[in-house]
Amino acid sequence: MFLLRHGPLDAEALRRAVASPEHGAVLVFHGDARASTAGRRVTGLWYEAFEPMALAGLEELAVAVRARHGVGAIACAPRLGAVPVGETAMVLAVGAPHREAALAATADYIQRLKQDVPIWKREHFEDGTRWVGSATDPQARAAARTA
Amino acid sequence: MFLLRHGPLDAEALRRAVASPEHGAVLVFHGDARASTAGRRVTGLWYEAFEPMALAGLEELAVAVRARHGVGAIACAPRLGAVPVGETAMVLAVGAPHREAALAATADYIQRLKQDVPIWKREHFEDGTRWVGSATDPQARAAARTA
Amino acid sequence: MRVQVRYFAALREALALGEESLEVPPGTRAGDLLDLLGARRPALAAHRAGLRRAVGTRFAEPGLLLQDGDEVALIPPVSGG
Amino acid sequence: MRVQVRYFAALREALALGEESLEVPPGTRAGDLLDLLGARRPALAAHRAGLRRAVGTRFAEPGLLLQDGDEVALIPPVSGG
Repeated sequence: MFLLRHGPLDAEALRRAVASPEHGAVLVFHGDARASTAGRRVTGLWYEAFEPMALAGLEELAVAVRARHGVGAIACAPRLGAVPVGETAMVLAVGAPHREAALAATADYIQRLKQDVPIWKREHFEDGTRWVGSATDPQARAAARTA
Repeated sequence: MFLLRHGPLDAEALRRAVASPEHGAVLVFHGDARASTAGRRVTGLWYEAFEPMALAGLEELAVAVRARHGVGAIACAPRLGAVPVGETAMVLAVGAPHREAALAATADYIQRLKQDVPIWKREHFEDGTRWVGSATDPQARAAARTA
Repeated sequence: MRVQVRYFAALREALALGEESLEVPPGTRAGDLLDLLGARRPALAAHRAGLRRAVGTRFAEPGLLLQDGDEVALIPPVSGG
Repeated sequence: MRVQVRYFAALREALALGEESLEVPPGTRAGDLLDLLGARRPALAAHRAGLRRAVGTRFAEPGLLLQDGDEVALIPPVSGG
């Protein structure tokens, strides 16, 4: 189950999608909108996607991560549009026979998602906004210089 | 929030207990009853606890794991009594500013839980039962010999 | 003095007993209990591997001096939820 | 031949444009597009660092030969959900 939706996410539907009698471990990760980042107060987030490519990317990533970690099922639903502070911006559910594989697959999936799936986050502050990671974002440029 | 209950678990209540505007990562682990173990068909599980010690242990473990991994909140609810195959036997929820700490804390908490919290699992098979890890369980003795 | 001894899981089933009150000499340590119990509970022998003791709700070292009224739990290997 | 070029996120905002149709010579490769666009879209220059290209719904190497009707997306650094 891979979804790109505006509005609140249904984490329980994703959990059910990956649960099975062969899966002793079901891990449900919620990426929630934090009230601050790098010491700066955040007033809300906004997500944009290149939707057909993002959906294809979520599925391809699942195939690769399932094969690498021997997990049985992956479901993922990033939320698009406005996400208020405290609400969930992304749910990832992983079902596996054992917890070690579920944990490793979760870490791996999220890391690749943040590199290779065309979804962009804009942070809103009291005095402005920034596209996270953008070439013209001062924080991203600083991170690139020190990397 | 630490609970020992008979009957189905409320994972959403645990998620809410650890979510906060400072937590960008909320991980909800479900330990579910599998239909097989070591190639043997399982017909159901049964859990027993030394309840006051188990509750104290869940809380102490949370204090230690929070300090070690810098996570903000941990909630855990192992289920007692009969757990049918496919149902959830334990929910652990971890809230942290970032996902790396949430993942590490989840792995650490479960591993220590399985070592140090007095909860016992009995597996039911079509032709018998066993207490997992018991000194008189042939599988546990075999594991100890080869460890 | 008397202590209350509690049994769980495989051990409880092997003994067909959840708990019992035991008269022990003053100066008895947590680690002495199994030997004191051994004669009347021969089924204990098969469960000594990996068995831990708790006094109250905390694991206890074998050297811990027991006190009158202590509740001592014998904890077989756990599987933890 | 013509290709459709799509812009997203910071780049879309910088250009104030979501997509446009572009006439390119036969033999144009994915990696040539930024130079072809540069003259009419000077705001692109500040976004070239980390910019990737996709043709259809897959990332494309700079050497990929474009075909008439291709949809080419310019993908600024993503943050992935």
